Amino acid sequence: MTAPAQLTDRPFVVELDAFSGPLDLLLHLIREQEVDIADIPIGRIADQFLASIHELGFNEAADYLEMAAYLLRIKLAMLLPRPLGDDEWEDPRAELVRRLLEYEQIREVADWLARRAGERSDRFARGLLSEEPDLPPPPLLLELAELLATAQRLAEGLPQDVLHRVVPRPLDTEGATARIRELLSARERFDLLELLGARPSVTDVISCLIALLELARLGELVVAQDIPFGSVAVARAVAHETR
Amino acid sequence: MRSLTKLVEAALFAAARPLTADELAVLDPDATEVDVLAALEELRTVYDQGGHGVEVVEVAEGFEILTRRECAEAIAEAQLVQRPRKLSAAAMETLAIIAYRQPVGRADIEQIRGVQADGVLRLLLERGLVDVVGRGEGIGRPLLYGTTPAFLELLGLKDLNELPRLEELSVALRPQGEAT
Amino acid sequence: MRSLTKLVEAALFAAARPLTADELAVLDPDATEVDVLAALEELRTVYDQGGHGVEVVEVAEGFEILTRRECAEAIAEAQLVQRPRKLSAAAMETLAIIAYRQPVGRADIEQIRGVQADGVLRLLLERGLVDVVGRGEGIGRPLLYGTTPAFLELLGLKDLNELPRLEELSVALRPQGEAT
Repeated sequence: MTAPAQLTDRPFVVELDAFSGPLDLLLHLIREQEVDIADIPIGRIADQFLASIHELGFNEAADYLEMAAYLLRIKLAMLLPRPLGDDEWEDPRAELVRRLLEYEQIREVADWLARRAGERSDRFARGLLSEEPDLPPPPLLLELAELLATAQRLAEGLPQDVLHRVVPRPLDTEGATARIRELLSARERFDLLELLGARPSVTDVISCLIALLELARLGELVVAQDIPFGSVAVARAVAHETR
Repeated sequence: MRSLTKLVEAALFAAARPLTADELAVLDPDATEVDVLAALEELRTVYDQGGHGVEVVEVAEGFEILTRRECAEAIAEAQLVQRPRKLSAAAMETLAIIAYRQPVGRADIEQIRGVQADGVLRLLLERGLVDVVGRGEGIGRPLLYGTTPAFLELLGLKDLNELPRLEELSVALRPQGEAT
Repeated sequence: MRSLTKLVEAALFAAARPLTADELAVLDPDATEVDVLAALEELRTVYDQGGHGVEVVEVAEGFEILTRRECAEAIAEAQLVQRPRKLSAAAMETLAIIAYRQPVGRADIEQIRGVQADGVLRLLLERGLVDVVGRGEGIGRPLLYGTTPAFLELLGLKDLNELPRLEELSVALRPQGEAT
């Protein structure tokens, strides 16, 4: 989310740094307006939010746009007529208020952490000494049981698709095309099984089929199957022999 | 100073990292952990009462000697030592969430902050402030993060219990079980 | 201690390199070089007469605080009898992957763990538990890692065949060459 360096003279870069996210910006607007967080004038705040991200050039930031869309959804929901006398009407803003309160609390914790880190950074530890590397590192404690438990845990955590990893084998349609042309130059017709040879792999079969269909489309050959499930004959296409 | 105190001082000086009472006990084959703690106390008193520029501090991984806060400004201004770079607000917020919700997955962090967390998480992992501590349930068994001893060291905390209780913060907390 | 002495002590401690009287004089705008030398002298006396484990030493490049020789020996000896340390969780995971999947490249390790592996790999290489055993196919011919004899020795195994097979692992982390 940091802007390119050459843009630093533009105002929004500073602003972008000033807010740590859409909720931060939203809280800022709410505080600036001095409105009750439990009764947010959602229309006004949504408009201001949109105006801010427009002015600030936030348009690229998906996170802000997502929040803007969320605010607009709430705004719409507020406009819908409420069922008469329904006590169970749920304020469309409830979830937003909950998120804002939660975020505000995290902000408070973050401030506390930053203060502590600031105090800590006022006390320097000894700088790293150059003699240190000469000393041998402490001996290592390695237990087989722990290694096994770790391996087991990792294996269990692996997503299923890794268990049945598909080894990519590229199709060789060019090779199949060459082989078909070779066979056709020697004979006028041949059987598909001849082309595939003994014990073809799946990728061989697919490669040959693709090559056959492509050559048929180009008019170089015709493919015929006389009876269902019978053998497939490949024959030279006489009319287009000259291509 | 007793001879063990002298050794403890020298060891803490040379180590450039916190040492546990256990580690310090190795300095003298006859010393117990109680002896080491007494030596640390003597050293602390000497530094405090002698008006020294350093002090004994207990941190996450043990004990270390640190310069006193009131000396920081002069040392930093004289450019003899650089202060560590401050973390961004985004990084602090992410740390706050991980510290209080650990073990916690990326999706939860992003939900609370309303911002993608990849970059910040990578930074925190690189700086060793958080680590992967397990995997959660659910699709893809997401990685769960927790704080490390380096996190405590960053804040000068002995353990996580020193973090403020959420009830003490001015903003009210929603009940824990109410997670989405 | 005078306040300049306190600053000088803190600066020498934190810098961990020799500082000249000139450099130290910057600590206090009002201090002259003579003041700094007097502060160094005071610090030296405090350390010497208080029976401290450290001392002020003047070297070619300036002044520094060093551990006393008699302490340095005790510390070095203590290092030799240091208690064995365990690997971090991250290092353990990476080691497990390499053990069961060798030869394996960094990309595969990172895919399984979901985090960058550079630092952990460097640590395992430094500790001699893994080594580069070849190069894989593909872009840039990535380095492949395997375990070392030192790894087997630490576990008390004669060879890799003695590494227990785990049912799930035999599928999930099986060495690629062994695929049926």
